[in-house]
Amino acid sequence: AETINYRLKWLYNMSVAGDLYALEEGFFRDEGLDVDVKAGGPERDAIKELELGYAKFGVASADQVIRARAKGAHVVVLAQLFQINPLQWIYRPDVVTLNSLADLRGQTIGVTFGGNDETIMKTLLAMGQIAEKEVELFSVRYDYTPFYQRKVHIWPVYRNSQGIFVGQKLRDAGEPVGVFNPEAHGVKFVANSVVTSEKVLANEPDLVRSFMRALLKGWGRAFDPANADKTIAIVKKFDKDTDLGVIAEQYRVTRGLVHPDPNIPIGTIDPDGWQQTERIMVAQGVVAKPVAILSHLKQH
Amino acid sequence: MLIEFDKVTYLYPGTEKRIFSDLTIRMERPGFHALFGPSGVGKTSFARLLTGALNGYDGQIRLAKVGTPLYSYNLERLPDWSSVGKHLEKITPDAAIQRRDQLVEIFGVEACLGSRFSHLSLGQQNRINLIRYLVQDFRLLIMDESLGNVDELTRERILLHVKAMFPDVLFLYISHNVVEVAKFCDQILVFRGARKTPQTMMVTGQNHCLEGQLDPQGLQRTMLEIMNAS
Amino acid sequence: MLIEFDKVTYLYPGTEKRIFSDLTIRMERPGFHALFGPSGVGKTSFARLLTGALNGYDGQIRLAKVGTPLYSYNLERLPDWSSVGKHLEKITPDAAIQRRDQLVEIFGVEACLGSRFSHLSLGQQNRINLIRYLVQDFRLLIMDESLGNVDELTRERILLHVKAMFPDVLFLYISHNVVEVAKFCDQILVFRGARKTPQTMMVTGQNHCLEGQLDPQGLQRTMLEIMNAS
Amino acid sequence: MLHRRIYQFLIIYLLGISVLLGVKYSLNLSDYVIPGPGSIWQTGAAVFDSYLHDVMNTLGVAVVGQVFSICLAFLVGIIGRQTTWFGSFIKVAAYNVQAYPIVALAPIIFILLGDGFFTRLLIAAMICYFPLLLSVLGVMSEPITDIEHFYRSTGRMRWQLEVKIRAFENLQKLTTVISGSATLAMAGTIVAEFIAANAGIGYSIRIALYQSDLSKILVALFLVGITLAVYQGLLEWLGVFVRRGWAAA
Amino acid sequence: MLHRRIYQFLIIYLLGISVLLGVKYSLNLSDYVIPGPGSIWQTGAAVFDSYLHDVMNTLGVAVVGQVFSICLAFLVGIIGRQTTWFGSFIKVAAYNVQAYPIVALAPIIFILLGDGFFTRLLIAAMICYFPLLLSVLGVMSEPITDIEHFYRSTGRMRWQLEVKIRAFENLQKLTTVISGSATLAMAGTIVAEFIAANAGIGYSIRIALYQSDLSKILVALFLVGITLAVYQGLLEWLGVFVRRGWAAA
Ligand SMILES: Nc1ncnc2c1ncn2[C@@H]1O[C@H](COP(=O)(O)OP(=O)(O)OP(=O)(O)O)[C@@H](O)[C@H]1O
Ligand SMILES: Nc1ncnc2c1ncn2[C@@H]1O[C@H](COP(=O)(O)OP(=O)(O)OP(=O)(O)O)[C@@H](O)[C@H]1O
Ligand SMILES: [Mg+2]
Ligand SMILES: [Mg+2]
Repeated sequence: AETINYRLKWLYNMSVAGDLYALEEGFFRDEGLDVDVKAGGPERDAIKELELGYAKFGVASADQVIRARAKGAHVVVLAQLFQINPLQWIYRPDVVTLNSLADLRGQTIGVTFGGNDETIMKTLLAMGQIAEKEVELFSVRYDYTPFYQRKVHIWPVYRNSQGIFVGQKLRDAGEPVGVFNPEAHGVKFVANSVVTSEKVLANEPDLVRSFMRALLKGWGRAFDPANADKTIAIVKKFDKDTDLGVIAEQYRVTRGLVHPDPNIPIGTIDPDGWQQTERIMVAQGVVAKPVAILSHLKQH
Repeated sequence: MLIEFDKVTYLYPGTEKRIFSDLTIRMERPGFHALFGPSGVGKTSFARLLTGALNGYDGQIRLAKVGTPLYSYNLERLPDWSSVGKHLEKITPDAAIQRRDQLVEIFGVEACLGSRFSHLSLGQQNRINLIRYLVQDFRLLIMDESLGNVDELTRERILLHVKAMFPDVLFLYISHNVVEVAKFCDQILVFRGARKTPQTMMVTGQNHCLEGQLDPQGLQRTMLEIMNAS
Repeated sequence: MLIEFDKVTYLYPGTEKRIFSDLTIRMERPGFHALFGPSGVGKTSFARLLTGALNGYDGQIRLAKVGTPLYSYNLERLPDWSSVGKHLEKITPDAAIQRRDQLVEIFGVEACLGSRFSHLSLGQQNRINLIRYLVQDFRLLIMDESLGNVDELTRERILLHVKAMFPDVLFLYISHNVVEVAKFCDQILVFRGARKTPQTMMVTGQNHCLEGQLDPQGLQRTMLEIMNAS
Repeated sequence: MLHRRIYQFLIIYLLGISVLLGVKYSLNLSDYVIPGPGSIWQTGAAVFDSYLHDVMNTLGVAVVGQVFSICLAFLVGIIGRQTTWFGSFIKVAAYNVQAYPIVALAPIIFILLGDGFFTRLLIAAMICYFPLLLSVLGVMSEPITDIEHFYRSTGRMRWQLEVKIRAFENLQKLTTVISGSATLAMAGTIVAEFIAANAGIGYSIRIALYQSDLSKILVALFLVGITLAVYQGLLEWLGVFVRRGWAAA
Repeated sequence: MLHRRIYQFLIIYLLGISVLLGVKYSLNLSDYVIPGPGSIWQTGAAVFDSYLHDVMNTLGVAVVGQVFSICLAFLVGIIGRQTTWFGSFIKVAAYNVQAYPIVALAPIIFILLGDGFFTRLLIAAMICYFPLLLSVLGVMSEPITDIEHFYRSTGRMRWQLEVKIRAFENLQKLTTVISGSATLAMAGTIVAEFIAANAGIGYSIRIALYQSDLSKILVALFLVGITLAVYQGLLEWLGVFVRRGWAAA
């Protein structure tokens, strides 16, 4: 059978546990599919690969989807993998107190200019009625030195991966760690979702159905506490460079982001979240006008 | 055959001293001729004007029936990636193979053929280089100190044989050796500098050949003529 | 003063032909001496052994009271970033300034001082280069064709004056001009090749000086001796 | 020469754009993957001023970085030309630093230098100096016997003179490399900004990448290219000038 | 020569580590900013095998990339040496490509080539070829009159011969540059892996950065350095060999 390329958003790690689980446990094979789960990376864009025909399915964040739609890409969302956006801010509670948005005032805050976290942080500031000049936004790179050296006290991380590494280091050094979650302050900004192109959805509905069945089965089983050890082992197999202890911790945290509410099945698309994401992006001027995002959500 | 300089004036760009000033010269017959004159007078410059390596002169330079003039000088080098023998083989046209072997013998460089150019003595280098030119198909060859660093005996042998082998071409031999020039050359163009009039004088040499008799008195006379001219 | 080669055997690494084989030579007095012999016989090699530029010989080479021997040759160049006059100024020790000006005049290169080296004719280049060495403080200078491309008149003037100016140093003059060598040199070391016995012969030249009379018959005799030796 | 460089650059740029647009239309790709000419033009008009300002900023650092690199390359080249233990040690050190991709060294540089102007300069210089170094080493380690003989045998040779002789004889090669290295200084600065800085066109490119906005990147590439064409044209002209000047001093 | 290179590298590496540790202890920085020696050692022991494997993988690509670069540099250098319009056009094109930092070009390369082996190779070659090009251009555009005169005046000069003459006369310079460029091929490959993120030590460095694990980076730098010392030692030896071989052919 034809090999189906599935382009992830990031490198192999706990954030793609369900995808790996489906692959390793043969769920795709059971559906008669030959799927290649390809690692993503910073310079990769699954939506572009869908268009170029390099991949049939991919993982993209909501802002990518909305940007792409705004530029005429025919991309649709099939499932939403994270119910809570893992992009959060880590801080040292002994240095700053962050109980309300107002506490942000006067702080030096790390953001990746051009990235999601900039959009999210600016939204938070707007909601807290904090002018941009009342805080100092610090341009974040891929290394954490300014945070480690205490030049910046509030630093964006992916809660379930980097957050664990960094938290671990601070804890090893005997320092307390706090996490600032935008969603707790009313900002819902959707993260990773499974996408495909309109063409694939229209021309190969069976393929989409069986692919999604296998995939969501993978995610479901992976985060069933009964399979925790197996999931951890599978992730370790792909992510050799991370310690087992860290992976276990990542599993615990990721589970809380992927499946926070037993009543909401894994993969459920949250239309409110998407709408808010779209509103935020328009408000922040990231896209010029709404893209009618609801009509491109095709829950599977 | 014709070499004609018609009121040629030349000075190197950026300098003020004229090397030639309305120089007019005509040479018409094949043979072993010389360019003679004190160091710095302009012999090399003359040769380079003739071959077209220098431009930007005033006046006219006309060449006829001399093909592409060749110019050999004593700083030339052969690439060092193979022996000089191999290089000679490579640049010898088929028709000249025999000639090459003869030349190698006359020039006394058989023993050098297996060496790289940089491993030869200066006189050996110059001889090898000259052979390269002599195996080409040429009508006019300028030899600018091409036999520099070669001992007199060898040089004499070389000159006599070369003259015999190439009766129909025009050589312009540049050398500072009065005796040699007077003895072996046919026409001797003596350069006297741009400020003297005339700038050049033509002396007729003894043109001594392989099977000719040298007239010692004639030689003395020619030498005197050359000395007086220059 | 002493130059002594004691059973020196030398061959270039990677070759099989001995340049010298148990060569034994001794020169003891200052003066204008010559190294003579056919092209490729080993004159340059001899000079380079003497200055220490070549090593790996068998036997002994002894120098005494000659300081650091200097070796000048006819392919040397001056850097082109300033005029040769400036270069000369730079490398002339204060004590030799007057000597330099004298030399420039004798060598006939006043007109060249303002030019870059690469803009000179070959004979001019060689003269400028030689002056550089002559203004140093030296006891032994080897001139390997250092007057190449210089016309005979100028050369004669140069040799006579240099001899007069430096009565106490030892020159080794390498040239292929028999007449010149016979006329101006004191001791003439004729190289005959490693396979002949003896490898070298010492001929006494006419050692003609500025205010001396030249004996034409003596010159003829010396020339014959040299020709026979080589 | 200068305006030839510029229109040659324009030809190349247009060729590049044409290939991209060719791919776009033949594969029927959306503006998200490859922007259309209209979108490039609009973006260009919108960001031109601020990008031009960024490019000038970057160029400023690049020029300083290049000068610094040239000094460094000559320093290392002059020390490393010697066949002594120390010479070869310096060479090994200089090579090694280069082998490490800047991305791996960056965290260490940040720790040591913080993330200000100096970091940007250092990274730019590190990327730019190596090709210079290679050439300088090549030139400096080859004796020019016919010129050096006199100075050596009369005991007049100093390292400064040796360096001067070899540099002068290879002036053409050195000026070629120096004016060519402008390119690298620019690329180096952009990379540095990409990794480290909060200013310059490299920083803007990074933001455009995060926004997945190829139009902006194409505009940035245009500005970088044209600036470089001008800068390099000037350098070449300067090279000719220096050669003439030194030869006529 | 080879083992000298290796122990010189060791000295440099130890010097580097000492400086870092010096900074750590003098500024009293915690282990997460700069890891202590124990932690570096442990990490080294843990990842040595897998990193060594990665480095070898990277080296393989680097070698191919270098060969490719050398060919490219000679090709462009030989065409660009001419003072014709086309020659200068090729030169401008070659310079321009270099001016664009790879990070800015990467998205375009991915669009055009996908993410296979070729992308990695192309990026490595692009980083490596430029210094080579500069040297080749410098060497190729300078006539060697004393040798070329004969061939030119007898109408025997072909471009192959011209290239051969100039290359031979500058063999020392060219081999210096070629063996030096190994460093760049390695750096280029690592950057490519860092960007394209699929395999090799560049990929591992990326992960280590993501994990904020400086120990791992230091171990990776060690392995890269030592491998390169060996590779470059071999290349230099090869250079000597080639020079000798060609001179004795
Ligand atoms: N490239 C140049 N630029 C300026 N002047 C030059 C250049 N080449 C030669 N000259 C000058 O032109 C004059 C003639 O030089 P040329 O080389 O023709 O002399 P020549 O007769 O060949 O001398 P020689 O016998 O020493 O070789 C000399 O005075 C020299 O200084
Ligand atoms: N580097 C070298 N390697 C091998 N052989 C060499 C080398 N240099 C010179 N020879 C050989 O040694 C011999 C002597 O050379 P040398 O240069 O000493 O001769 P010479 O007497 O100075 O000749 P000339 O008068 O032509 O300058 C020659 O046969 C030459 O081929
Ligand atoms: Mg001349
Ligand atoms: Mg000699």
